[in-house]
Amino acid sequence: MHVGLHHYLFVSFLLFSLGLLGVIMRRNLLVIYMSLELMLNSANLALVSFSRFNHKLDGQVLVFFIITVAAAEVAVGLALIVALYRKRQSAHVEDLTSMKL
Amino acid sequence: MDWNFIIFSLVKIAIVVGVVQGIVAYSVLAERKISAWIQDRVGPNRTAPPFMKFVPVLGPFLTRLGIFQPLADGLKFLVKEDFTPAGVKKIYFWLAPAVSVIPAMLTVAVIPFGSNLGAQKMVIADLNVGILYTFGIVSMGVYGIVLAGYAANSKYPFFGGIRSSAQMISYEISMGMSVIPVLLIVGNLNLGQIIGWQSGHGWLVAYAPLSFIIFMVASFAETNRTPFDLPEAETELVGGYHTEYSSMKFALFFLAEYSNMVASSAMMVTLFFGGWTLPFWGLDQPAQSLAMGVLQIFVFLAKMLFFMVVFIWVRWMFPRFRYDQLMDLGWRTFLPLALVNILITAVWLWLRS
Amino acid sequence: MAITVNRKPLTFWEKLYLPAIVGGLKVTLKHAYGTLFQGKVVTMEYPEQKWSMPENYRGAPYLVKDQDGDTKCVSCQLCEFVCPPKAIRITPPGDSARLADRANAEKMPLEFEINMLRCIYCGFCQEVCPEEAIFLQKDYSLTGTTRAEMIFNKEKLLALGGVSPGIQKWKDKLAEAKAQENFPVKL
Amino acid sequence: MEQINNLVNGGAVEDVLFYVFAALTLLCAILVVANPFSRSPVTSAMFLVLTIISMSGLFLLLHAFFLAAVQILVYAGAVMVLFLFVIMLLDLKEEARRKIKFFGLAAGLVSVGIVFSIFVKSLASLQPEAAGPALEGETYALGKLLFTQYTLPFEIVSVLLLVAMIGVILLSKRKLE
Repeated sequence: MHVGLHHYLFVSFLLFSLGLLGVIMRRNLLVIYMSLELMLNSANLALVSFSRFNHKLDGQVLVFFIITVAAAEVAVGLALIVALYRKRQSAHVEDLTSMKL
Repeated sequence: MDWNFIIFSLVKIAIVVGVVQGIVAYSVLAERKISAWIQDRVGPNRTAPPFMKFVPVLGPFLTRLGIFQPLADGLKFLVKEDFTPAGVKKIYFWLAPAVSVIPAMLTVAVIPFGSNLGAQKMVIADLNVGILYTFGIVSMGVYGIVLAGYAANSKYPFFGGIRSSAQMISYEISMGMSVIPVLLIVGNLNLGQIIGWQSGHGWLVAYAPLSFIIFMVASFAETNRTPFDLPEAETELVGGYHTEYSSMKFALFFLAEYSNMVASSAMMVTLFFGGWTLPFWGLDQPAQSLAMGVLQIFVFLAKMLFFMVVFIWVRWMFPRFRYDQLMDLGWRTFLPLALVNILITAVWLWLRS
Repeated sequence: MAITVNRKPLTFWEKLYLPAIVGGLKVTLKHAYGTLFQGKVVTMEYPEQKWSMPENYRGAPYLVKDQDGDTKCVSCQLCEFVCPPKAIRITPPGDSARLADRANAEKMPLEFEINMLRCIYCGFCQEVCPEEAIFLQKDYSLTGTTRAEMIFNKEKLLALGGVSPGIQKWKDKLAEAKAQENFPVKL
Repeated sequence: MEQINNLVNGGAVEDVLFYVFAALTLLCAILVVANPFSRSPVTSAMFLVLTIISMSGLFLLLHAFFLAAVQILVYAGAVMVLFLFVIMLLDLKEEARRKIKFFGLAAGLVSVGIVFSIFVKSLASLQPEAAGPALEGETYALGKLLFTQYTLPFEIVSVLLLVAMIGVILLSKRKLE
């Protein structure tokens, strides 16, 4: 059986689920952040494969934007984590119980 | 895709890797010799295999040049004790040298080192996103250094790793931005096409001199050469990220550094100095005969070696930058310059069209 | 109180780094040219070319013989006493042993050892020796593969030291004393 | 020989490569989220790098050469280095293995189930492959599309980047005056 859109979408689905599980179950902020990246990447994969099998470039343009936004998001998020760590000396979700810094 | 393609690719890969390794070995010798000359010394001139004594004239001459020194160096690296300090993170400690060598070796895959020999194009992979590929691979080079610094569990290598990660990200941006005018002028990401454009219009260094300067400085920073060798600044950080390494693992870091030098010299030649072309004797067109093809490969090698010498030469011209000066230079001088350069080139192209 | 010396602001050209780059190019090229084509090398290729030592160079201390081929040392042990790193070890002749093998000496060392690994080439032994029997010579390339090999015994020291005719020391001392007598000292 | 050539030309190699890269991607992704051997965030980050690299292999199989290169350049080359930089800066110790909470597991499985149902639904409504010429990784066409049809999003994204940059600089100052 030829590899088609289904296969790619299935891989993308599995990646997304893994990312989701990571976000829900892990407690280290940085690992949660990496799981978010996994989810974004799975969306990228789905979009690129749609673009390939529908013969349209729009999907790839969207991926381009996602990568850009992800870079910005990571920069801001990591800066937030560093700021949080300075205040609390911890990067653990369970240690962050109050909304006020 | 057929068998011919696979076989010829493998042959090309083998030859290119071999040649790059050879150049790396002898650029270490060149580094030592040129350093010696600049410092009024003689440099390595003793090492020779025992039978060289019996070769008249040529033997002493080659020994004087230090031709056999790299062999001795390599042998020494192989037989030295491979020491693993206590408390290192073993997996990363073993992985780091390999991780730093692989990207360095991968970069040369897309560089056209000649026009063609017969029907074979003299490039391993003729990618249509050649430049992006190079930048991507070069950006992977930082992992080796960061992992080495992290794995060593010692403060000086750690500083080296942290410094290099910041330095490499910073200069990668200037480097990427500096190439954009070239892409604007040529309108293609394929390195072969860029050389083709240059054979018709003249070398790109004349069109984008500022790009070349920024690219060159940034590649000094990317390969961790003086004046930007902060990750391994021996006066402050002992040896930087490779302080705790010995034997072949240490040699691999050296291999990576010199392979990076080879790759960035090759990139400079390809992007700005016409690659394998020379503007006379019909050398600017793809070769018709075998001899021409070989000659063009040698033209490319000669240009590349010139830049290798510049790399070595510059080492003795400048003192090392301080860390804040380095960041200042990268972010507040080269980045705006590169952006202005893009703007000027774009406006110029727009006015011409 | 700390005094702050303000750095001069860089001029436009200095900020460009260009003059500095050209200067660096010039200096390095000049030196490379000098080494390659004019033979201006500051280093010496050691085993073939040897350094010519100054007259007062202090190398390894060896024992010397007089013009008759006899050992000058009389085993007074002053050098052993003065030696700062205690590198010299002299075994004097015992009661039963033959005291000296020449007529004008009361006794001679049975064994005379200098540990060259400890010796610091200070020259005190030469200075203190009343018989001018030990001299710091111009040997600076002492090598050995074991520690025991670097302890030189009497035979080796004598062989390395060679012959030094006459005993000049007392004459020199006299001249020194004379010079000091003539020295105008005002009280 | 003939048969092998046919296989190669028929795309069998690409199919095999797909399975290899997909397996690598998923394996590394599992090791990012739940590594049985190490709880160190550095290990997670390194496996995420591997995930990204093997994903760019998948992109290559989809003939998106430009995006494959950008993926490595931006994600592996910059974003993950930033991650490593922060991990090292914070000097995070290996976290102790904690008991998996039942609630968390249940929530995770439920959400994965929801995603799965969406996935199945979308597969059911999947249209057969559209006709038309197959797109190769045309950097030129991509650029053209980006600067004509998608100019507004492009500008907005660049403003977003600027805002993010200013925000990060403000955040990482030690004291806000």
